[in-house]
Amino acid sequence: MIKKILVANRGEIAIRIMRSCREMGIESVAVYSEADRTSMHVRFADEAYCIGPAPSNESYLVIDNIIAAAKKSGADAIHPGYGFLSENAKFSERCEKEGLIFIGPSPYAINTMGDKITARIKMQSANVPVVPGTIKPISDLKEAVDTIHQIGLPVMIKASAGGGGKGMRLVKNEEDIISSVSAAKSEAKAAFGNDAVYIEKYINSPHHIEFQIVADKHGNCVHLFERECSVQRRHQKVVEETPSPIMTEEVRREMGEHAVAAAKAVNYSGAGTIEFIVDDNLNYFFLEMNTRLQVEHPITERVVGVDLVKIQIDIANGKELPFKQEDLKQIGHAIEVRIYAEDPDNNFMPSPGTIRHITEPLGLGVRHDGYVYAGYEIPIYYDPMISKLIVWAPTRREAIDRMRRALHAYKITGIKTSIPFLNRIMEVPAFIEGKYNTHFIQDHEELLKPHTHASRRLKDVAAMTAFFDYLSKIETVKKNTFCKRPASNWKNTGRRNNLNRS
Amino acid sequence: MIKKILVANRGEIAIRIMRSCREMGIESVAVYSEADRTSMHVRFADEAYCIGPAPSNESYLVIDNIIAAAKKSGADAIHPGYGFLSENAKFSERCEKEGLIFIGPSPYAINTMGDKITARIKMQSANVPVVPGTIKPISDLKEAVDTIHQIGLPVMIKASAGGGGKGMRLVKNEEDIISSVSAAKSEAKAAFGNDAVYIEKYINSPHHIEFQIVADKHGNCVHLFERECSVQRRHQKVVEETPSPIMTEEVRREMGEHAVAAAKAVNYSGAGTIEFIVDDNLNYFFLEMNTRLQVEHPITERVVGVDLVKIQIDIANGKELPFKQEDLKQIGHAIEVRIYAEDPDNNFMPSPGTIRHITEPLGLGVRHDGYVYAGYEIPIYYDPMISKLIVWAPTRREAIDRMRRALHAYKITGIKTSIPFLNRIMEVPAFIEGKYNTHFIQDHEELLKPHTHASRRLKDVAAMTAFFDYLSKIETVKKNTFCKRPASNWKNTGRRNNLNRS
Amino acid sequence: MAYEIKLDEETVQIELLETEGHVAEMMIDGRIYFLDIVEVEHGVYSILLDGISYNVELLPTENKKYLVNTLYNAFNIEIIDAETKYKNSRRKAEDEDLNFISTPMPGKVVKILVKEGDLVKGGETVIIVSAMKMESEYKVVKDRLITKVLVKEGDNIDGHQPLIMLE
Amino acid sequence: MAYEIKLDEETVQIELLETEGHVAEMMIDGRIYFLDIVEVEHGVYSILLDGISYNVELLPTENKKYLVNTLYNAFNIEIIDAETKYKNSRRKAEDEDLNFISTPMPGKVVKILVKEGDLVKGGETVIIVSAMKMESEYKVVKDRLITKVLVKEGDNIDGHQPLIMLE
Repeated sequence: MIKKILVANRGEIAIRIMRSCREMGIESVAVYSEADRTSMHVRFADEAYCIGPAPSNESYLVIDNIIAAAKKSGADAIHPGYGFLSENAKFSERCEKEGLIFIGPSPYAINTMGDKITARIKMQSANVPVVPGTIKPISDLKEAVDTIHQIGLPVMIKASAGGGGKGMRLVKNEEDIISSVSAAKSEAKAAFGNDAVYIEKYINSPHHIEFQIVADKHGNCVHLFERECSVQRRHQKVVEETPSPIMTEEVRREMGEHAVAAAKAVNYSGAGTIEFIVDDNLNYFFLEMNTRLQVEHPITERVVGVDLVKIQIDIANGKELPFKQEDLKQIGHAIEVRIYAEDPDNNFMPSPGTIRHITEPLGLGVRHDGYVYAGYEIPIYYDPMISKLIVWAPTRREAIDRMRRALHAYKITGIKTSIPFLNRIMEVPAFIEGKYNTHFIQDHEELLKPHTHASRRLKDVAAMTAFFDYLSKIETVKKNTFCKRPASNWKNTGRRNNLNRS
Repeated sequence: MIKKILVANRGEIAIRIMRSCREMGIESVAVYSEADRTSMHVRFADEAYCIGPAPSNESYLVIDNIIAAAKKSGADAIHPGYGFLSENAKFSERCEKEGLIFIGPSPYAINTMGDKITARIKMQSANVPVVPGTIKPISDLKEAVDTIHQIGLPVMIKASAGGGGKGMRLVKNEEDIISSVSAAKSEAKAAFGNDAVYIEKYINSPHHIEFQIVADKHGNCVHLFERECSVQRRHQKVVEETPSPIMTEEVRREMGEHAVAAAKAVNYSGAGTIEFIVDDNLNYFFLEMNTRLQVEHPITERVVGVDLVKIQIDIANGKELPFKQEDLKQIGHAIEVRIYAEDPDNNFMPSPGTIRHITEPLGLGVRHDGYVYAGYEIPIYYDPMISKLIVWAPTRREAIDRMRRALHAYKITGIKTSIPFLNRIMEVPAFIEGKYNTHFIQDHEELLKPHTHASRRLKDVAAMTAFFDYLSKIETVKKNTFCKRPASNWKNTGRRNNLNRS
Repeated sequence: MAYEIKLDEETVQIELLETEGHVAEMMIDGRIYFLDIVEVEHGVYSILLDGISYNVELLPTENKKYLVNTLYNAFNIEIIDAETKYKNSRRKAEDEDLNFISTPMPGKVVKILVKEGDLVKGGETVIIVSAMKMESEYKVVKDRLITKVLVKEGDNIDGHQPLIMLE
Repeated sequence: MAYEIKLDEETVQIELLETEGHVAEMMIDGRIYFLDIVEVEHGVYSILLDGISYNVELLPTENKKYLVNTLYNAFNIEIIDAETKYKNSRRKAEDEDLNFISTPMPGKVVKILVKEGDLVKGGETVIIVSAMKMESEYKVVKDRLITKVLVKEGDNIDGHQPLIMLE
């Protein structure tokens, strides 16, 4: 049985993993780069070892250093978190070789799912739907037209040697097929000297929906339902929720079965995620598999009532899954938003710096997974995500109300964060109605812009506060009268109110 | 429909109520005493009005001032929270007269349940079991003996004029009945000049178990299952959990039905709690009804999946309950602990003062309802409870693990708190096994004492840290080399480790 | 004594008239307010104005300048005293057009696309800087001459640090 | 230079030998430690010692005295320099028996049970103080004479403030 786990990661996910370790009575070992000496995961762990200079490729990505820290600490297992080495088959292999338990799937599963074409072929043979399209380039016009008929419209034609949109053609109508293929081919020829093309089904208004699966080492595998992750900016997820507002019970069951089949096809063990691309009519296609914990795993934890990290550790310990598919249910609705150190009002420019104050949103139905603290300086070397806010409520509508309330109460000062942007997402009617796809953010650009209006009164309050502070500091106001310790103001309040009312 | 609610309270409960208001789009109004100008509920509310000097009886208990603040703010309803005016029928009446909605039951229900003897008679007529005993004093020996036979052993005989334990006799055995009654009577005569006695069933190892009920104004009333509140110190609840570890499905259903009958007997509307005293054989007796929200309501919210404050507001708005008894289920297990500003290692002496740092426990399954912040000075005038920590997990065992983890991560410095004491409770075998009653804290006094042992190494670390800080301040160490900004220590760490290993 | 305050783009007259307890009577451009004001955390003020509760956070950016955050808005505020007025009048001409390229935040130089003596056209990128896994391109606005390159590729840089001098 | 430190009841010799980066080489009573020490928040230190992570919080109580909190323990630590040594030697006689009653925390005087000139027996309560809805009784340890009552019922008091003088 695992007694000590080295967490080969940093930030909120390192702490999240250590929390489950602590609940299980397992000791946790942190590793840190020189830039992370003051980082919370170092303070939170039972032990901590430095593994190199600030840049990830000299520390968090250096397998040798992590293995050395594991040896030094006497850890018997390594949890990779997400990112960094979490989907690195060599790391998984190395752990095995060193007699350390890698909390994740086998190198074979990582490799197979890590290569897009291998994964696609594997999925097809497991009868998991993939985006219809050609795998080999086609040069013959007739073959291309036949293929398009086979796939069905709309399709996207792409130059096989291509890039930058050249030689790309979207075909929506039957009558345009031949002319489009010809045009794409000649364009490709002109641009790349090669007229071969790929043809792929075009998904019009795509949704990104993924299924969480867990599989033990005894051949048991279940899914924990879906997560809707279509709110994305530059392919970066911003808001996730479960259940998906567009899902039906029937499609959920079907997709879940396919997700389990996909995992079984690579003899998967551990926690993993099958990502699907889904159109408005709920046609869905395998996109890829993430062979690790996802950032957004907490919404599944909340709605299904499980601790995914504990399940990962139990699986690594060789235990059987504690539930069967029919034991699992989705209860209520959960939403997660990711808070980044970035300035949403200035083209999402990263905003590292020192946290001055932090007021975390608390109360009923709110989970907050973060790692920063007052006085902490966010390093410039790593991902700018500083925390995740997860809410739950019996209904989707109430969950949105709760998320708004939580975002309202969440204050981080000293740096800019995406909180105001997330707040605005929660107010867009299309989001509230659950009618959105991966184009959501660009489709609602106007609504998502900062509301710059401020009342005269608010401007005056801001000016007076700054002025008051300025005077206090130059001591023309006796500071003690004013600060920290409220004097008796019962009478003053009365007086003030009388004055204002007169 | 209610648009603006004045919260006639302070501390965590004021903020908890305001959170639900915000989710419902209702504005919130705070009232505060002069000692509370910097209190979080003032900062959290949309509006705030001062209602008098620090002592409660000059501010939070002054009905006129609260009504005046409600009028001034234009609030249309008042939520009393718990404590203060929450069970004051005059306040409820006054609100009604002033055209303000009182979010709570009618003055009739408050009055009836507020008087122990009236409540007892009311419950008996509603067939709710009460602790068997006499209501009128008995002077006649034969009548006393007959009554004891009727009630059944063990019983407690109490001098009717009594107090201070004089004239009290516990009778456990048949053969002691006559001698005990006689002795109690003569003792009472000697002490108070009156030999009349009361006789009451004695509950040997009592559990305190309460049922949450909610009732609308249309005659619908359901219970939301039980809360086990037997971990008490000086009649103050310390830990609460649901479900109760001693409950059976059958007794739960029965007690729930009695709780609903109790509420219906006074035409109750709103949220309320029926407290029962329960013996080891699950015989239970009505103790009293709390006609308000309880401190420990969050564990019910978590396990049943409802927001009790929202339900209170909906009921006050005249809405029907959104669920029937059969819709409600207990899912998983929740535990709450109360964190007090007190020194558990020094006879629980209150410990007001200024909060220096606060690190709140976060993550999966943890809810934290508090109100203090770094720099906040806890006033000496009010209850020393500073927050409540609520955890949930699928099983009781995992909930205890999670509570330990949360308490471990929960740091409040600048004042003493009960956190270490709560930590020790979570380690007592009887608690872990769920075998405890209201004598738990006195029964396990030894285990609950502070563990004073510290290793040589830990003592040295403490001494070196203080010494280092001292040197830094007197500047014999160049402070910049050391603080805040970690320098490159990759090589140093190596060197240090080599040195230590040599 | 009345001061001038620059609030984003506008300038207002402000004066503290009287204080009693923690209520300050203030006037802005003739508007009078009775502000119940308490510093509850370092740099965080709780304000009550006619019962309305505001939380206002002040971040001093430089001498006499603040970034002021309210719930949904942020304001740049500068207290203009006699000294500031004098300085402003002197500085105006120089400040108009910056003579160097800098970044608003710390980061790492990824690529430098120019060298000393280069003439670059307005809109051309001169340097690429990465911070937190994101790369940002910095361009010149008008045609400029590169007079000096102060950093090299791979350097870690601070925010507002001059990187490339222009003429 | 070696210092003495009083750690609860014991006294140890401590010395900072060398520092390099944020690793401090220290010696306590001949035991040598290489302490990786960083102040992460005001008064909160993160310590790594042979890989083990400690969070240590310092609360200065008075000059050269600290209350030191680790995860499960609290220590009272005093740095003894030459000045402290001198003072301690002088103070010893006076300090032995306190000549007044005080409370460890602020509160409100509920009841005073003695008046000037009273002779009270050891164990008798002389004053009752309430703080945070709880009343605490303060007693004399030995037989004492009340020389002065410095507060009256209803007064708000600070912690450690002399309330009643004894002889």
